[in-house]
Amino acid sequence: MLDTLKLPERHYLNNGHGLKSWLLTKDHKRIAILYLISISAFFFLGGLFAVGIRLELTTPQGDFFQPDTYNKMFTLHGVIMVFFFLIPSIPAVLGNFLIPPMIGAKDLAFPRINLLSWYIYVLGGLFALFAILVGGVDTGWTFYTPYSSAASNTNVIPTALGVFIAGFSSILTGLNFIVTIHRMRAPGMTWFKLPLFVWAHYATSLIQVLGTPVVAITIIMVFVERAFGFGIFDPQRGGDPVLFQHLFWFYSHPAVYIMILPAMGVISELISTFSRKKVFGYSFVAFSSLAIAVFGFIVWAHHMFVAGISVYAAMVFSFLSFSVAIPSAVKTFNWTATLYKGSLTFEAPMLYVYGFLGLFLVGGLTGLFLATLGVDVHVHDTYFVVAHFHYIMVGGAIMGYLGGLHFWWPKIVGRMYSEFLSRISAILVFVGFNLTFFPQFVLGYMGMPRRYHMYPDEFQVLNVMSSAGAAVLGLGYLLPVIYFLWSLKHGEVAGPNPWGASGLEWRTASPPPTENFAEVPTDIPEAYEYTPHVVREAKLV
Amino acid sequence: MAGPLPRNGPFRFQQDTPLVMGHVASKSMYYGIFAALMVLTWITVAVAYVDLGAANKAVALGIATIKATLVVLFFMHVKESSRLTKVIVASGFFFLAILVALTMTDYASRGFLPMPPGLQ
Amino acid sequence: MFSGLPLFPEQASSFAADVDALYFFIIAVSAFFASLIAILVLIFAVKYRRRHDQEVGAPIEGSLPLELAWSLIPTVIAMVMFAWGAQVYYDLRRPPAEAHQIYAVGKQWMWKFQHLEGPREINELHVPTGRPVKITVTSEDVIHSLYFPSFRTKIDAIPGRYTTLWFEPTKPGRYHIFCAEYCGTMHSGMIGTVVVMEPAQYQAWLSGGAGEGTLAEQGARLFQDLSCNTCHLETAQGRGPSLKDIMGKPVQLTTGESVMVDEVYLRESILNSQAKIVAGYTPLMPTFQGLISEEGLVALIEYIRTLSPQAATAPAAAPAPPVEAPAPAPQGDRN
Amino acid sequence: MSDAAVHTGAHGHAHHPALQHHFDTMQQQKEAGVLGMWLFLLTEILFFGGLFMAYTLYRIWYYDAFVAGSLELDLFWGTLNTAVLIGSSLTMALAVRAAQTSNRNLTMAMIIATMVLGTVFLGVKVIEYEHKFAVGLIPGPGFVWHGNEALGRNVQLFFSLYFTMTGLHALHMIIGLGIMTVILWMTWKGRFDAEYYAPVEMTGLYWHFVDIVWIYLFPLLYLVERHN
Ligand code: HEA
Ligand code: HEA
Ligand code: HEC
Ligand code: CUA
Ligand SMILES: [Cu+2]
Repeated sequence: MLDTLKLPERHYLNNGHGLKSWLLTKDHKRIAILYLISISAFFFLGGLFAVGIRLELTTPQGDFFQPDTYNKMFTLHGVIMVFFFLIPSIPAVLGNFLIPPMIGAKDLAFPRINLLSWYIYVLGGLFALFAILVGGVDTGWTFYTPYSSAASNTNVIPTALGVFIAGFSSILTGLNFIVTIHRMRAPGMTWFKLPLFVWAHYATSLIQVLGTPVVAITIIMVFVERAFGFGIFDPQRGGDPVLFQHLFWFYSHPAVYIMILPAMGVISELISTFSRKKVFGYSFVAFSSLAIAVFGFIVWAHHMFVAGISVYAAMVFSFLSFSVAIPSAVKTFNWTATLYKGSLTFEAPMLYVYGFLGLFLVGGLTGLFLATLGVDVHVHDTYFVVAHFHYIMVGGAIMGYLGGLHFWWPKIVGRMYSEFLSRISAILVFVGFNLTFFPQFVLGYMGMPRRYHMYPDEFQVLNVMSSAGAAVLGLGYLLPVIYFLWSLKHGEVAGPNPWGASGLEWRTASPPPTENFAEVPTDIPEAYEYTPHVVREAKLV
Repeated sequence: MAGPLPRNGPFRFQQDTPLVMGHVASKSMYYGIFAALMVLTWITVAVAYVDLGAANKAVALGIATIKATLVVLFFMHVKESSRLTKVIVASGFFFLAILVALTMTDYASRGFLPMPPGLQ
Repeated sequence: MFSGLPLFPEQASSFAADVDALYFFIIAVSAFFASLIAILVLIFAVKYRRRHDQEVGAPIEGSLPLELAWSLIPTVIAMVMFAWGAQVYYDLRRPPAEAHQIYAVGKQWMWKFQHLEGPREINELHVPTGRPVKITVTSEDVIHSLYFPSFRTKIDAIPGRYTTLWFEPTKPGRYHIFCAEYCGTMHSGMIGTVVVMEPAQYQAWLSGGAGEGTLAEQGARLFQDLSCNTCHLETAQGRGPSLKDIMGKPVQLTTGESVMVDEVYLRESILNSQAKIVAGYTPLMPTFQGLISEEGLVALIEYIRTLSPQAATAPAAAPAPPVEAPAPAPQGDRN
Repeated sequence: MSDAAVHTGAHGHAHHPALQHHFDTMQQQKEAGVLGMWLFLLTEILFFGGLFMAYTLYRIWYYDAFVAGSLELDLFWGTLNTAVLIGSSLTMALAVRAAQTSNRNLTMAMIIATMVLGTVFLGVKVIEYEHKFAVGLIPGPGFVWHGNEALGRNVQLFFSLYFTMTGLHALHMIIGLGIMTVILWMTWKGRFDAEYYAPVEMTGLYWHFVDIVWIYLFPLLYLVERHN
């Protein structure tokens, strides 16, 4: 039956040819592809810096790179991975591609702004690349003052402007999603029929809209201090460097939920598809996304427990930090419960889901160590923190991103990739990941500070393990590039709904036509409805 | 699937909340608000010259807030707008308040000194 | 090199064990939840794997009691973590009054330590066991962070401000000092060693190392060199107020307010004297901002402290008696 | 119109020319636009919010310096500008009203009036800035302070905030003037009518927002403590 499948004659990919048709497109799906290409490039660039970091850290002495070079590498690694890869990743690629079809719309509310936001992103990226080309920047991705505003003599300004500009891209994407979700839903698509992916993106967008402007203005303040000698954060000029940290983390803590919430949305979709079952406690999962988004705004100073804030403020923020753990716990348990009495299969996307569950759990639980004051004083700014956030950002968010990419790839290009290779890659990523980052928890508790170019000898064994793991991990990331590219030409034709999934986006051709649906569905079912009937229907055509 | 689905009824998008759009306010309302804003500006300047102690700050900010509220409600038509718009406006100020209030918990409790140690 | 993987840093301070206990508690909680989820996921994966093509999952919507259970139980556990963590933190941040005072100044890229008894050290710090040590930390340039992994404590060194940290070493030995806040090129080179000694050896070390006189003596010299003494006489006859017996007492300002004289106030008075004017005087003291190094400042303050004998104690050489905390209540908050 | 065959593009006879293909009705398009604009203004609140946070802290810390700095500002110009900007908000509101009632000439007149008032505001700002420049109150290496020496550094900080805040505000006005130029041209071309005037309305929202920022900046910067 499968070999009778054919690609649709007319779809968004062949509706217009040539570079121009891509660069001027207003189709959210094509813009998603533009994002996919550009963020992948940045991912590998960021990965390249990670390779440099891990290489240097195989030996205690600083023998591969100059200290300044090392400092620039982790700074650029962090800046690129956070601002140019992970923050745009799922929203700008999968969200952009899928939200309109998921809610039965023809496009996002503002297609031109959508394209504009990609150009803004590219412009920001060019600033960052420019900063790299003229010598890099060495402040750490956190840009702490007064180092960034008065002491560093690297290219802080172009990098900061790059981040500032990319921030607007993020704001516009978020704004576009919120309006789209409010105003573009097809008739019958009520709030509680929305896929959880959409809920997660709604929550994410709120953070983007509310938080990003604060980091933007903070960057402006660093800029005027550095460029014109205005006094704002520099203690020599009467400023308080700790105020910078407050403003920075007011955005950057919520920003970590910009990174994880969309991944959580992906997981909800995948888990229900591959267990052919409703997500357990739909409304709890939906509202926990909003709760995470809102609570995310009241915990920021947990990055500053030893930064000279008052003892009482530290206690307040420690207390509040645990509030985000509860909705995260709710999600985790609901996903687990969804598996109960499901009909489970183990294609590559589902392997990523399992990977996500495990790694996010470790990442989230180690967040609790950090939120606990007594422990954080010791492990703050050590590799324990590095391990914590890689577990969530790489183990959680990227697992979610890759899972989503594998899941929707047939929808995006209309063809399947190699099932075998994709499973291998999922396993490589999981194993390599743990080998890379688990030793770092131990290193951190032993006291190895982060951002160290050289370190005492006794830390070497664990560091070598970590570097070895990174090699495996890198391989795991390279593999999908190969089989995804291969699938473009040679993959089996997937058909509209290869997984037998229930979302609206599977009810149109793969790849979808430019306007998403030949005929906009009007019989909107409950979310995740899997009855034997539905499944039989889905397999046809 | 992908077969044509039954289309029942006109294709209309949902609305979350009814929006009152295109409501034309009277000109005199605009003039009235303008006059109020001017008078408030005059008051705030005049009051600044009177020593009210700590109340000066409160009055200045209070008047500014009244003025801003007038602009938001009438010039920007929020008074007749959907609940969603109102929620958006409110949340802007709400999250700003979070930023300021929680940051100040740190500064206010850094000791009983009004100044940061060692500065000024 | 492969002689066993060390997993924990040495426990060398009085609260290292407390921090580790808390750490193990959270590990236990985490292990419980992690294995709970892992086991459930594995069981479900095996038990409910798809048997035939058309199979679908059971139509389960959710369960309110379960939702409540798995939000309330973690809440309770989280509160325990918070409370315990806050307790440990509170101890970590509140130096006991009798703590032995040391000053530390961070500077790209070294740590300078200054003992009251005189010795100065760079990237090395000698402390005795069995006595709480309080370090007052600041920075001359950017933010650094003074980190003693074996004591389980650290604090950022912030330019323009004093922060404090304390510990009570329990075990003689040599342990790492790290700079934990990224501070530029040689951040990873800003490391040192803390040498914990038995009290007797420590005394021996002290008497061997005090070349430049005690801190207060250095301060006294500076007081002359910067001609502070031209205005500040022993009596109140000078152009400036007498600095005798001012420590720890309130002083009346021209604004009518009164402030407590402590390190922070002294620092401000010296660097930026015009900010607070002592009642009865004119603001003619020059600002010394930029003219005195952080270390000089520390010495001056220490000297002024010794002018108030009942608030401070004679700095004299060994054996150094405990030094009073400079100011009452609000002191500890100023971290 | 609601039954339009939206998928076949915009050939439906009843379609308003401004209706974009992915919207079903003008109403839907307008609601989307207005919602988007409000969300944008939401980001603006937090954008300026960061500055207000810094201002709050330093004003508490360095109250005397803020008083001294504030007294350096010319209250006459500040008050004048407040009045000018409020006036421009009025004309802007009237422009939107004129667009709502399809009064093209009045719309244009009111937009022009708004632009003139906006330019006056910027002109006054230039005068003020120039004066600060002349007396050396530009923060940075060239800063000159003749008042109480001890306050100098912190007065400089006041002026850092003053220039950042008013500078960003002025930048917003310049952008606003640019947008209004486009809107004016579109009005002139007859693009708007009672059914479609969303761009005018959104420009209005933006302009009023800029006005609100100033409504706060004015007392915070100019009126710190005038009564001594
Ligand atoms: C996607 C990114 C992401 C996410 C989602 C998180 C999530 C969390 N983070 Fe993390 N964090 C980072 C990215 C992220 N973090 C980064 C990048 C840094 C370092 C920045 C830098 O300095 O460079 C950092 C640093 C960081 C610190 C500062 C450490 C330091 O510098 O000293 C703290 C402190 O509280 C913290 C806490 C938390 C907490 C409590 C959560 C919570 O949201 C986690 C919630 C999840 C769970 C708790 C798991 C599920 C729950 C259960 C299974 C039930 C059991 C639960 C209980 C018993 C309560 N994080
Ligand atoms: C999304 C975010 C993200 C991602 C995906 C990663 C991915 C990785 N990160 Fe990183 N990381 C951060 C965000 C992220 N990181 C942040 C925010 C910091 C803090 C920065 C700071 O302190 O300011 C940090 C810091 C950081 C450090 C600490 C540096 C220090 O403090 O001194 C380390 C050390 O091991 C590290 C390692 C890695 C590794 C091994 C990966 C791996 O997962 C990467 C795997 C990918 C590859 C290996 C690329 C694959 C491609 C190839 C193999 C082809 C390359 C071509 C050639 C080699 C020719 N990261
Ligand atoms: C030109 C004279 C002059 C010199 C030189 C001078 N001072 Fe002062 N000092 C004053 C005056 C006058 C005051 C009181 C007014 C004030 O508070 O500023 C004062 C106040 C002080 C105070 C606050 C005293 C209190 O009772 O609260 C301290 C501390 C102080 N000076 C320390 C120093 C030190 C240390 C130096 C040298 C580095 C120094 N002064 C040099 C004139 C001087
Ligand atoms: Cu000093 Cu890092
Ligand atoms: Cu955080």
